[in-house]
Amino acid sequence: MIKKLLIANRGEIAVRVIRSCRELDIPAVAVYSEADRSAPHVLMADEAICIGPPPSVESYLNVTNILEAARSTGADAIHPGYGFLSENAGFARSVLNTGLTWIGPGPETLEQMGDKVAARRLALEVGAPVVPGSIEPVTDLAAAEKTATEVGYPVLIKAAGGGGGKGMRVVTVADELPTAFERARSEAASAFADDRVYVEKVLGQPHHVEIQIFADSHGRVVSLGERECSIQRRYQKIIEETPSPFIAPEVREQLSALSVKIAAACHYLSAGTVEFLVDGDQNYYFLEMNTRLQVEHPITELVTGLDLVAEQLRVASGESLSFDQDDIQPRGYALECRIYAEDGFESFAPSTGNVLELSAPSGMGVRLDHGIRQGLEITPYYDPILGKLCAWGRTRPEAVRRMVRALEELRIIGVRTTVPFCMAVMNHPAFMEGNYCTSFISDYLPELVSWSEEETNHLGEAAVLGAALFAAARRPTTSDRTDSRSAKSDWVRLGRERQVSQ
Amino acid sequence: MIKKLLIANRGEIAVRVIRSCRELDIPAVAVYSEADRSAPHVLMADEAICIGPPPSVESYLNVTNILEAARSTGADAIHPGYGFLSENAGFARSVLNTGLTWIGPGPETLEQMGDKVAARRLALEVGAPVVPGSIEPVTDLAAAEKTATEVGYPVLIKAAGGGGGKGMRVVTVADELPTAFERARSEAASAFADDRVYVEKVLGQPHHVEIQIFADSHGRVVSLGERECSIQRRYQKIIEETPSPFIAPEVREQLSALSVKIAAACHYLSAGTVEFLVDGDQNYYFLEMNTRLQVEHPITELVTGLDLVAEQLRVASGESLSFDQDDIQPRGYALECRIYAEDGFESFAPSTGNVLELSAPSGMGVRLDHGIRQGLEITPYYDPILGKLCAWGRTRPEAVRRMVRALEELRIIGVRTTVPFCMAVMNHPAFMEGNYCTSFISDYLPELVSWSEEETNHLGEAAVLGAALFAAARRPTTSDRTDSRSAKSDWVRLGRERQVSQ
Amino acid sequence: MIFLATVGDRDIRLKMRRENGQPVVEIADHAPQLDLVQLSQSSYSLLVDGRSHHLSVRPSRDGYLVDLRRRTYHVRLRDELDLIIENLGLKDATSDHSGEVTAPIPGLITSVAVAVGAEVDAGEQLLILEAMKMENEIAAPKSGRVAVVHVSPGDAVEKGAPLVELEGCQGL
Amino acid sequence: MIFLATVGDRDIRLKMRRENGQPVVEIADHAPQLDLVQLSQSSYSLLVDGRSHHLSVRPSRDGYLVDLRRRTYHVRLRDELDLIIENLGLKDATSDHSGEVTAPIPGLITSVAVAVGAEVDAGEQLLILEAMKMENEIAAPKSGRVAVVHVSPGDAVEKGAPLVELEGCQGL
Repeated sequence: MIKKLLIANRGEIAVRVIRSCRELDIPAVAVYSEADRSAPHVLMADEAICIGPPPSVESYLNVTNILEAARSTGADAIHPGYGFLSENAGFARSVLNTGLTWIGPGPETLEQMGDKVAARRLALEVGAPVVPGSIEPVTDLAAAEKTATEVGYPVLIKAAGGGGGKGMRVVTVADELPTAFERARSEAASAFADDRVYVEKVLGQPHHVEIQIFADSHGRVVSLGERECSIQRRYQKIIEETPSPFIAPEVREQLSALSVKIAAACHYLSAGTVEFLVDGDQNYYFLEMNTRLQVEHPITELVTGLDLVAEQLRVASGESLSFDQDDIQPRGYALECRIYAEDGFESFAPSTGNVLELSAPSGMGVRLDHGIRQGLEITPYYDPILGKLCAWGRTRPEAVRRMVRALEELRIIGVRTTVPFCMAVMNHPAFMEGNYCTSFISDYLPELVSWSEEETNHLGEAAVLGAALFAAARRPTTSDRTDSRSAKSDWVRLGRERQVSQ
Repeated sequence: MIKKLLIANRGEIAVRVIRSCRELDIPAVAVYSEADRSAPHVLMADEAICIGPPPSVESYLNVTNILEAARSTGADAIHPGYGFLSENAGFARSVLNTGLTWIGPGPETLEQMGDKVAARRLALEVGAPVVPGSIEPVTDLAAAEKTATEVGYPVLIKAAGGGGGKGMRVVTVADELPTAFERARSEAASAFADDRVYVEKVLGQPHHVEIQIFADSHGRVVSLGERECSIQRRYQKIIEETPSPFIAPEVREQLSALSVKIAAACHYLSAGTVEFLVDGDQNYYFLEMNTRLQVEHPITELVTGLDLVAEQLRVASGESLSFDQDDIQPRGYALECRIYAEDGFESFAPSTGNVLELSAPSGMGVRLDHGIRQGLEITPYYDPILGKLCAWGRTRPEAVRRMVRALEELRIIGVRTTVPFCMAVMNHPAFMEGNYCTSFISDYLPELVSWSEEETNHLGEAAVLGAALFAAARRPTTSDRTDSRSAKSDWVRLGRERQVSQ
Repeated sequence: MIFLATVGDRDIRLKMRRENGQPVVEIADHAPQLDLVQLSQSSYSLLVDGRSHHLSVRPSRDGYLVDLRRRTYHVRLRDELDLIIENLGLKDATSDHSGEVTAPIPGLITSVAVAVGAEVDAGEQLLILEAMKMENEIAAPKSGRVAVVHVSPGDAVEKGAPLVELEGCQGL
Repeated sequence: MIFLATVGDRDIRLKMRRENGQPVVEIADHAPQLDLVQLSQSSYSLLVDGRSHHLSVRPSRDGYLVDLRRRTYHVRLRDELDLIIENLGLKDATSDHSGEVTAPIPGLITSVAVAVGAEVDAGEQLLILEAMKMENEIAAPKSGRVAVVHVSPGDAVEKGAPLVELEGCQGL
C-alpha cells in the first residue's frame, strides 16, 4: 500500500483526498501556493509544502516544484485531483519516471483519450455511436462546409485539443460558418496550442449523461452507473444527479456496457468517466472520456456506498477492486449542487472576498464537500468552485426537497455564491418533474432569477426592518443622540451578553 | 397532513425535527427559554415563541406556556422530541384534549410502558424473558432479601418510577443490602416521587441492545433492527452502533419478533425502542420500552435510509407507514458518538462557556446533528448534549476509521467536549474488535485517558512551540521591546492580511 | 423619526419611536413585535411578530445590504431631511457621477480593446479582465469618448481599481 | 531569550532569537523551520518543518492552554528571570494559595454538607452543585476547618463564585 501520498491540488478536492488518506492511515502531504497558506487542505494535511507564488503556472502547474516537494517529504505517490495536471500525460510520465506511484490511468491512456479524435475513433471501434460529424479534424473551410451540409445545420465547431467551452461555436445557418470556423480555430490555438477543430451535428433536446467506470490492474472493469449532468451554464456543469430521471433502463444498460468496453480498449486503470449525449428520442452518442476523478463523483458514492478515492489508492497499489459488477446495487437518488463563488443572479459573475461566516448544513442524507473556512480570503487566482452540496433520498422528490432544505441551511456570508441559483433550479417545476435537457438554464433563465411574491413582500419588509434596526443602533435618531451607547443596546441586543447576564 | 408543527424541545433534537418539517413543507414553530433566544433551533424555525425563564420547569416543562404558544401560533400538532415532556402521559393528554395532534404513542401507552412493573408484566405475557428478580415492586427489606437470595448476588436495586441511574444500587454481598435498599428507596422517592423499587440479578458481561420499532394506526408494526448501546458512563449511553457486533443472527431475529409483539400488545403508535440486556452467553432479557424517538435514532436512519421523524409526522396524521417489514434491508454499519459538553478525561465533568469556534466534519459517510453555533453560550441549565456525530461504512472497520477521521475534523473550541474521549474509545483495540460490554469504560478507563507516545513527545513539542510563538508576539522579548508592533507581525502572521498583500 | 425605505421598486414608510422606553417601529401602518439580536459580527436574528429571520446586514455606499434567505436586499433608508433635500432637487455631492469604469473584481487584464480618443457605444467591450479561470468582458456602461486608459494587458488589478475613464457621458 | 517550557511532566528548553530579521526558535537543540499564521481570534496554523498543526492557544492564569488534536496542553513558560526567582525560593505574590473553594462551573446549589467550624478531610463533600441535569459533588481539596460558607441551597452561582473558605490548610 502507499506509504505517503502527495496531493497535487488544492481546495475541496484536496480536502476530499486527505479524508480518504486519514481513513486508510496514509499520511497526506499538501502542496500550496503562497495564496493558500491558510486554506483548509493545508490545515488538514499531515505535512504541507509551499510550491510557489499564487499564479497556477508557478505553483499548482509547476511540475518541478511538485516533484521536489514529493522528494523532500518522502511521498511515494501522487494524487492529481481534477483539473491542473490531472490529465497531463507528461506529468504522469515524470511521476512514474521518478519512481513514484501515479494515481490514475497510465500516460498512454491519458494521451489517447485526451485526443478527442483518437478517442472518437476508439469509441467507434467498440461500437459506440459518435455524434454525426467529422471523424478526423477538419483543416479547411471547404471540408467543414461539406460535413455541415451532410449532417445538417445547426452544427457545432469544437476544438480537438480541449474543452470547457473554449474554441466552441454553434453555427445555425451556412452563412455564419466561415467566420465561426476561423474564430474557433484561433481560440483553440490560443487556449490549447492546437488549432484542430471538428464539426458536429447539434442534437435536439440533448442530455449530458455520463457513466462512472472503475478499472483495476487485474483486468476488471466495472460500471458504477450513470450521472445526468444536463444543468449547465457556459458548457460547465452546475447540478448533477443519479440515476438520470430521463434515460430508459435499456439505454442505461447499453451505455454502461459500451463504457466498460471503451475503458477496456484503452487499458484503463482507476476511476474514469465516459460522457455521452442523449437526444430527446434517447439516441445516444459518445462524447469523450474524462481520465480522472470527476467533480461530481460524490453522488455515485452516495448511491453505491463506495469510497472512490480509497478505491483509487487501492488499485494504484496493485490491489484488486474491492467490488465486482454484481456488488453495484445503487440505492436511492442523489443530487449535487456545485457551490461556485459566482452570483447566479448576475450572469454568474465571479465573486471574491472574505468568508465572514460559514455554517454547514447537515442531518439526514446531506453531504457537503468544501475547501473553505470562516475567515478565508477567496482569491481570483483559481477555479471558483468552493464546494459541492449533495443530498440523498429514497425517492427523487425526497432528494430534491432535502437539497432545498440543505441549501437553505448553508450560510456563506461575504462572498456571492451559486447557492441561491441552485435553490431556484430545485424549485422549478420542470426540474422537479425531472424534465430538462442541457438548454434548461437558458430556456428558463428569466423565471429562475425572478422574485417570488414572498420575496418582494414579506421578506422585503423583514429586510427593511433589519436594516432600519441596524441603522438605528449605529446612527442614533434625534431623541437617542444624548446617549448613543444605551441606544444601541435598546435597538439591537447582543446574544452573548444577554445570556451572560441571566 | 399536519399544517403547522410546534416542537416542544430545544437543542439538536429540535433542529432535527425542523429539518424534516422543511422537507415535508410543514411550517415549524420553535419554543425557547430566555437562555435560548439565539440558539440554532430558534434561528432555523419559521416562528419562535418564548415560553419562560431559563430553568426547565419554568419553560420547557411549562405545559401551560407550551399549549398557549401552540394556540397563539395556530400550530395543529406538537412534537415533544426526547426528554422533557416526551414521555409524560399527562402532557400528551392535554395536547389531545386541546384538539391538537400528538406526535408519539397515546397517553395510555405512555402510562403503561412508563411503569416499569407494568411493562415487565406485559413483556412476560408476550413471552419476552425479563431479568431474574422481583416482578412486583418490593416494599420491605425481607422481600428484597428473599428475592436477592433466590436470584443470587450480585443484585441491582432499581427504582420502578424512572431511570438515569437515580435510585439504583448494586449490592455485591448480603450484608450491604439493608443500607442499599433504604438509600435506593429514598433516592427514588426524591427523584421520581415514587419510592417503589425492585430487585434484579446482575448479569455477567451485559450488553445493552435495543430494537427500533415503528407502528402506524392501521395495525402495522415493523422492526428496523437493533442498536448496540453498551458504551456507557453513569448508566448513560455515549457511543452506539448498528448492527451489534456481538449478537448472533438468531438472537437479532428473536429480539425483533419480541419487540414487535410488545409494541402490538401495548397498542403502540409512532417510533419506539424496546431495550434488552444480553449477557455474555447471548441470553436476553427485556429491560424497558422507550416510548419516544431515541437520541441514537440516526444510526438506524443511516443503514435503513428512512427518515424516522418524517415517518412520525406521517403516521401521526393517520397515514400508513411508507414501508413494510420486507423493505427493511439495512446496508452497512453505522456508529454514533454523542458530543456532550463534558470533559471525558476529567470524570466527565460538565463544561460551560462560549463556543469560540465550530467547524463541522463532512464528506463521505459522515453525519453531524447538533444544536450549537459559533458564538453560542453553553449554559448550565439543560442536558449537556451538544450534538451527535455519526459515521457510516460498508464494513465495521471502515465505519470506525471514518468516525476517527470525522472526530479529528470536528473542532469545537471554547467548551470541553467528549470528542477526545470518543476518539480514545474508537482507537481502543477492544472496541475495534467489537468486543465490549457495558463495563467497557470502567474496565479500560486508565488506558483510555492515558497519553500516547506521540502526544507527549512530538505533539507536546508542537504545543510548546505554539505557546512560545504566541507568547513572543504578545510579550515581546528584550530585543523586541523597542517596537512591539513589528514584533508581532514577525512571530505570528495574520492569514488574512497576508493574502491581501499579495 | 420617519424613514422612507426603498427595496427593489418598492417604497416602504417606516416610523420609529420609543414607547415606555421600548423601541417601536411602524411599517406600512402596522407595528409588529420586533426582537433583533446580534449573533456575530455580520449576522442577526430578527423576530417579527414571532416570525424568525436569520439575516446579515452590512452598510453599503448608499444604504444597507441585507442577506435574507436566498436574496441580497439592497435597502436605502432616507429620513425627512434626506427627502426634503431630494425634493428641492439638490444632489448628494459625494455621489459618484464620473465616467470612471472600475474593476468589479480583482483579476488580470488580458486585453484592452479601446484607445484614448475612441468613441464607444453603451455595451461595447472596453477590455477583458480574467479572474477565476474566466474571461470577463468589461463593457462601456454608457456611450462616450475614452479619456484615459489606466491599464495594459498583463496588469493585475485590485477590486475597484480604475480601468478606463469615459467623457461626454452624463448621468453615468 | 531562553525559556524553560513545562508541559505535563516534561521540561523543554527553548531558545528564541532573531537571525537576519527572521525569528528562530531552538527546541531541544534543534532549530525547526517554523511558520505560525493566525486563522481566527482563537486558532492558528503552525508548520514545524512542514508538519502541519491546527491549534488554538489562549493564555491561562499561569501559562497557556493549547488545544492540539485530541488534547489540551497546559504550557508554562518561564524565562531566565523567573527561574532565578524560583531558585532563590521566592514565590510569585499573585499566585493563589488561599483556602477558597470556588464554583468550577455555573449552576445551582442543591445542598450544603458542612457548617462553619466543621473540620473536613481532603476529598470530603462540601456541597452539591447542580448543572446540566447532573449533581456535582464539590469536595474539600485539602483537610482544614470551614471558616466561611458563602452559599445556601437554592442559590444560583456563576463560575468562579466563592463557595466555602477553609483555614488551616497550607499550600492549598
